[in-house]
Amino acid sequence: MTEEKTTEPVVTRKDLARVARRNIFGLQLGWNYEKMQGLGYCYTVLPILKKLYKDDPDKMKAALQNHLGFFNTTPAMSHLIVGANTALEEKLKGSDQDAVTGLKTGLMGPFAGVGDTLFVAIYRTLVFSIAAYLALQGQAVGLLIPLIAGFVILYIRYKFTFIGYNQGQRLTTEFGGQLKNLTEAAAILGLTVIGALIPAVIKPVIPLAFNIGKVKLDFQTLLNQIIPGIIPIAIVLFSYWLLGKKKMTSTRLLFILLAIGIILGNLANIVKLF
Amino acid sequence: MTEEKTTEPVVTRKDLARVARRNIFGLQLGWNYEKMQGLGYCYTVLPILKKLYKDDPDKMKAALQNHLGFFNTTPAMSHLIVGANTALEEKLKGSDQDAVTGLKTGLMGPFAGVGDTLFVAIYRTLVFSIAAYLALQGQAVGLLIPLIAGFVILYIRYKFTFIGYNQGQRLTTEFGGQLKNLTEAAAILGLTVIGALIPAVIKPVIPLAFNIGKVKLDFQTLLNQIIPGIIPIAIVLFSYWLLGKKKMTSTRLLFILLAIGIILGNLANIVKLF
Amino acid sequence: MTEEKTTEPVVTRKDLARVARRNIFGLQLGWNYEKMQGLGYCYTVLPILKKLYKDDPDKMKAALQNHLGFFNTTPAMSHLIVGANTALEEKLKGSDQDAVTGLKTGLMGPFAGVGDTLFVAIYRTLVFSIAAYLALQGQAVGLLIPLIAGFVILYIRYKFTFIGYNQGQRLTTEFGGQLKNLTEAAAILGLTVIGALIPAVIKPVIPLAFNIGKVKLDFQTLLNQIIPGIIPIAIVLFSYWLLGKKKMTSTRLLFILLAIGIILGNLANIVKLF
Amino acid sequence: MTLSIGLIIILTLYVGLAQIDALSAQLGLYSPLFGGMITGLLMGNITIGLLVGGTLQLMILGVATYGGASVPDYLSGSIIGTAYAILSAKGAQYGIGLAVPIGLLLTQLDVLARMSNLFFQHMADRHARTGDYRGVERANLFGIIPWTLSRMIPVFIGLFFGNSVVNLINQYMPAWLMLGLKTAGAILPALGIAILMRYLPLKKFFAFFIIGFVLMAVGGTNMTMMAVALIGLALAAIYMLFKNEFKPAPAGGSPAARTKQNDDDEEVEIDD
Amino acid sequence: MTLSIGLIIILTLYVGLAQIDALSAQLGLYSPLFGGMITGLLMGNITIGLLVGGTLQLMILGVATYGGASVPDYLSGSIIGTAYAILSAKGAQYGIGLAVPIGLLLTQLDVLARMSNLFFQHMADRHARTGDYRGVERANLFGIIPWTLSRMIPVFIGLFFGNSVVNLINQYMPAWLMLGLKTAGAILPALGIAILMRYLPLKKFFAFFIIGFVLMAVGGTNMTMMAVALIGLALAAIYMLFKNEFKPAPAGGSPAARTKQNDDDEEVEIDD
Amino acid sequence: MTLSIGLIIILTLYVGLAQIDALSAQLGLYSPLFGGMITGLLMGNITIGLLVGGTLQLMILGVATYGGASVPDYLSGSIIGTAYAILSAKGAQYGIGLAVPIGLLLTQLDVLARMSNLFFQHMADRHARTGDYRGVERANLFGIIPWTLSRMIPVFIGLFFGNSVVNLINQYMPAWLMLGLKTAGAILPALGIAILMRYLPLKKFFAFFIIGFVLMAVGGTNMTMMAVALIGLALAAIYMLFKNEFKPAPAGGSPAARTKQNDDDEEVEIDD
Ligand SMILES: OC[C@H]1O[C@H](O)[C@@H](O)[C@@H](O)[C@@H]1O
Ligand SMILES: OC[C@H]1O[C@H](O)[C@@H](O)[C@@H](O)[C@@H]1O
Ligand SMILES: OC[C@H]1O[C@H](O)[C@@H](O)[C@@H](O)[C@@H]1O
Repeated sequence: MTEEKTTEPVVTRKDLARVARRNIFGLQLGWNYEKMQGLGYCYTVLPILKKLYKDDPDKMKAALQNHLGFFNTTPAMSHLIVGANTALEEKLKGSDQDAVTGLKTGLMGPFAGVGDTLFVAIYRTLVFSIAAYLALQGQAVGLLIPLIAGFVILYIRYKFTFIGYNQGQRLTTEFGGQLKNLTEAAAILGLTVIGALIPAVIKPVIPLAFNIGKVKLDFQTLLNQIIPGIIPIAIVLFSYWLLGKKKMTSTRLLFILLAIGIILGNLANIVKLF
Repeated sequence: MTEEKTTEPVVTRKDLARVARRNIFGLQLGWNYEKMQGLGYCYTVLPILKKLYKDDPDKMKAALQNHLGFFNTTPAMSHLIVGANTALEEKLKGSDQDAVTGLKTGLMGPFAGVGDTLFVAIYRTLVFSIAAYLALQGQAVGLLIPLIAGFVILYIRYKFTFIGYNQGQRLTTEFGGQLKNLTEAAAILGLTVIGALIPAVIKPVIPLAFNIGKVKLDFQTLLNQIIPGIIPIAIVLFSYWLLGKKKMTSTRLLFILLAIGIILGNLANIVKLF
Repeated sequence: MTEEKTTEPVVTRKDLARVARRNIFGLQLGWNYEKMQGLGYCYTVLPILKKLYKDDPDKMKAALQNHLGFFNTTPAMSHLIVGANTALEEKLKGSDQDAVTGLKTGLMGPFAGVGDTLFVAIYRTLVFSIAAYLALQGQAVGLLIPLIAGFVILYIRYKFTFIGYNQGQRLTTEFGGQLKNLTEAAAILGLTVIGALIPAVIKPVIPLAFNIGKVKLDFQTLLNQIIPGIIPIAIVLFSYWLLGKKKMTSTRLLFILLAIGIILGNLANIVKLF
Repeated sequence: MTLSIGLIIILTLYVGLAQIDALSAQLGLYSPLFGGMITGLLMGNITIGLLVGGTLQLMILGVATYGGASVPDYLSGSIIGTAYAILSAKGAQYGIGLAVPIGLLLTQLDVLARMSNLFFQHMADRHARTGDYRGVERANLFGIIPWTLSRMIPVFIGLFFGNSVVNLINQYMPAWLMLGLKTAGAILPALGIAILMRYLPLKKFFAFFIIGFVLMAVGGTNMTMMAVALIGLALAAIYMLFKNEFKPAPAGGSPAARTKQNDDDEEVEIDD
Repeated sequence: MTLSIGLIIILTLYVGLAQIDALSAQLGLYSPLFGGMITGLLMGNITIGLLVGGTLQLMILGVATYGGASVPDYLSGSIIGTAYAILSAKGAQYGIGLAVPIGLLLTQLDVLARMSNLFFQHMADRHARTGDYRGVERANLFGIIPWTLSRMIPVFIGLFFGNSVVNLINQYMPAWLMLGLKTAGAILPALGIAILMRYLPLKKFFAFFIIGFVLMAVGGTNMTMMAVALIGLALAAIYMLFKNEFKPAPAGGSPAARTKQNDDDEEVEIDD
Repeated sequence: MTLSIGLIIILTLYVGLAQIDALSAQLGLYSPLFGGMITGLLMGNITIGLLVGGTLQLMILGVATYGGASVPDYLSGSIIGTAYAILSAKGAQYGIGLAVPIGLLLTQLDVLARMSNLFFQHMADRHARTGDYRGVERANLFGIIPWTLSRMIPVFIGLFFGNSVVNLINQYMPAWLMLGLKTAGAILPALGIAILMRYLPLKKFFAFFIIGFVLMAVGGTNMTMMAVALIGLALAAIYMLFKNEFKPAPAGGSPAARTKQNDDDEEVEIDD
């Protein structure tokens, strides 16, 4: 299918579909600290290996060992690599396992960068923040958002296997550029939503009021006259700033926020102490 | 007046003003399926023809027949063509009727494209949508908007005759570019207004509510929590999508919308049937 | 400190700090119609002159007379010039007073343009309009805005002395470009705030209502249905337009606005007269 | 309430004048909005006229006589519909419900007028051959007759038989249809809007469409169309500002090519 | 209220399934949001489930298993926390307060599962050397066991001893802590949001973050997240429109270089 | 209420200090806003002080001493105006109405101060010729005297005769003028805003002006100036982002030329 191939293809649409399904289901089942997704990767491409090397035990052994090697990338992006790998494997027929390894290890790094940003960070922000926002308003219907989006992603993953197979080694250039653009646009959308999420879901009630003469000044109401949501954004920006500090971990930040919450919640009583 | 002219002009400001008035009033009176605005066009330029060919019956006959030929463009844009035509006619003095016809038929097509977008689609969106919106709120004062804008357009049409006369055949390049820019900016404005119009004027009341336990859930209120105006935009996008289908006409869509309206309006009763 | 210098510097950090303080405090104390900030400028750089020419009465006299000459620029920007001047003076040691004058008079003009826009027009808009807006709502806390911003500006002015000293004569090119960019961004921010200020602080109550049949139509309510704030923006645009007229001064405009206010305020009574 | 013969004649004359406006100065008399308003005004209930006219106006927002196409005659529809609504005292929705089929029916008379004018075109052709320019002039002016009659006759008839028609309808129209027409009237503006969206470069500029929608949808009670229009103006100005500031100098002919592409995108044919 | 053994088993099975979802199809069953909702649904109080799940979801918004990192197990946390909240009848804040330490504790079991799988990797390596591809296949599927058990065991135990734990806590938790946890629950979503901001190109695109914040903060009762998301979509589209229209043709390799620079800006390491 | 002599002296000292602030650190003491607030605070009615000072501040928003121009002395105006408003118990509008003519009148004293300093400039010139740098130093510091006296004297007099002046006015000011001044006070900020618009690049960036206006006009009760300022900040950042991303490399000297053009557009001379 790619211009690099000379003989007629042995890998069928059905084979690719099968690989795509295995990729979705099996890539991470055997995840471990040594080879990470290596075991799952070998599992994923097994149908191709069987087809190509069924009658050649030596090549089969070599291929198995090769594909059990270290592999790690964003699952959604792995389909592109598996597809490209299949096309190359079909062309080389085991003659050059180093080329195959080169393809895999060359792509997995950059694809993890783009993929984790787009398919993990931004994607989850968009679907789960809106769903969680609706949940906090008591509406379960929002859970349909990640569910439907999840099926869309599954479809994209499925397609990615074929795109990888057809594009072969040109993946990084053309397709990569498109993904970069998409990531940028998605980041804009994601940041807009994140900004909105802050006043929408962070809603502390701070029980603090001053009596000046006969007028009762509620601290929070006063601050909101500058801009509503000023307390939530202050807490977030403070957290963001803390995370930039050395030695700050998300777990430590969690305890800091717990402490702040306990203090704010008891502020009225604390003030009375003085 | 244009650099192409050699002898002193015979066409005066007064002549051009007269042509402009005839253009406004008469261009479409004789509209017919054969020559469309052909009859009106001839009527429009008659004062010029009289002035140039009064003493030359042959040229007059030829010019009359020529200008009775097929013509069709956006009325507002026709002024530019009439103006350019006048300048050319004055220069050629009937020596080359083909050049005149070429000018007319060459410009009318592209000018209809730009003109129908700018002076019909966008212009009417802007003035009539805001006026209709105010009307639906019971305010007649909005009708002043198309009225005032109408006079502005009349003034522009009047000026166009002179611009056409002065620019001559350079019309398409320079002036066309400016109009493209204006059309683009106006399209942005128009689309913003159109988007706003949807929740502003499409306001169905859908009498549908569920009783879950003791809580009464109003269907429309529920949907509006996702985003207000979700029903209007859904109806519009559905209509837009239908219009993209083959065999769909605006009249058919009208009946579909009538049917949807009747169903939605009786929804409470329909649901009870089950 | 700049690459142009050959011998070790005599001007210390402490000297520069002292000059910066004098610049802030003394630049405009002796402001007069003849030399404007000339007297203050001489006062500002005196510590440097003392250090350089203490033992050379002739150079001291020449330097004093030179620095008493005409000078005028935005005070905040003057620090850059004083800094650059110091570096040059230190290098030339009084050998070329014309070069020093050239530096001063060459920079003061363009720096006044940028500086008056950025540090006067835009800066005051931002801090004082928000503070005044809060004041009109009865909140004194807004006064902290100009106060805090004022200290920030003081810090910037202080830094400018050092930047001027280090950049020397390259000031106009590189640094100027950055300031232009900042001015443009600040102008966008300023204009957004100015636009918002209009409906926020101009709040005339126009006591005019018509009785049509049984319906009472309040003039202002009616206009606000077109867009709220239509009266304030009309008054501002009218004032803006007037200011563009020849012979219109801000004092004249003041009286016109007073007259309009008196008329609007008595409108109900005026209408009854007819 | 009944319609006096004087009022019928005035409205008939108005529709003739409005049709001439549609062909010439296009000041707006020809719009359903004016038709409804003027009928309402003359019959003493301007509000109903505004509601009927406004809704019909929105239905026809994207519909125009591009290339000489015939479109539903909602001008006549708005006049007759408003009149019926007031006569029957059944409210604006009722009038809209009637104006729509009337407008559709009258599409045919527009076609007839455009065909009748062929006669005058041929008359002019004959005069041209003899050089009789005055004859050509006259032929064009004669075109007024088919144009105006095609509107004046149906409006006259519609108003003249108004009471009887209204009585007939009131007797036979079922309740569910009335109820349904009410909601239908509320969603019919979608028609004009959707058609218009086909004619505007929606694919390229959909972002602005979304902004307009969201502003109005969530804008609350203070938001008005004029406010959104001003925002739209500002966005258009920013677009032009950026175009002037940032646009790289175009290589020969490329901008034309780019535009062509967009046009292709949007040129969807709609049969009216 | 007490938890029936049947319900405990169903929820235990669910968390196993959800863990497989997390590794494979990622449809969302693995999210605290679903965990809370399903537990709430099965225990007859879906609202509390949504509140517990929603808050935990927001806390973990920016946290992900990048590079195979272990993160707090707020899925198990949300199940147990929701169950405790309903059992104790003390409201969602109570459940959140308990879910957080539970989730943190269970981080360790995730590490254990990832380590256990080393065993199967080595098993597969052995099979590969003999060319036994079926063995390799089996080894990968065995990975399911550590993964699911690492979630099912703690959830089973947590639910089984639920009542006793809840009673214990109720006896000893002071009032000020309850009050404090309530406010803490309301600000904890800041955690997930702040982490996420570290992973997104905030420095380059902070303008859009501000716009989103202001729109929601001053938007009034009509403003919704979907409305802001649509505005965000429009802004992204405008950015792409301008990029297509105005971007000068890049010199060879420069866009990559530019991107690299941005990445550097944002790549702040956070230890979870 | 009457003004104690102590209070008069404190306010007189304040205005002197404020004038030095105007010339040197410019922390804001010199602004009518501070003038009104401090007077109000000392006289026990801070609200009236804020209203008088805030309105005068807005009137002078676009007015500045560009090039050494003399502008109305609304600082002294705000002090005296606030004092009169409180003394007369007639409200802030009353104070504004009086502050305006006072401020205008005092413009002349600013001119006087700037002229008086000529004396010290010449004194410095003499010292320079003899190389007496200490003399030059002293001459500059002497400048403080005309500057402060030009404010302190009128404020002292204005406050000292406060009661009599107020009584006089109350006797002779007609009702319609009071009513009119109230509305006038509400529209006077237009003055400062309009002047400022002349100094900012409105023609190039009018789109942002419109956006600010519409946001505040339709924004409802939640909208604040800070919110609009944040939106303005975001828009400025987007402009800079696009400028960095999309701006074609400028040919030599062209950006300067472009800027010059804009400057020309906006440089409208206004005589104050
Ligand atoms: O489409 C071009 C042109 O065609 C016809 O002549 C008329 O319907 C005009 O309104 C239209 O502008
Ligand atoms: O970071 C790349 C990749 O690493 C691991 O394999 C998993 O945690 C994935 O979720 C992640 O996408
Ligand atoms: O215009 C330059 C400059 O002129 C004078 O020196 C003063 O009024 C300053 O405030 C101003 O910045």
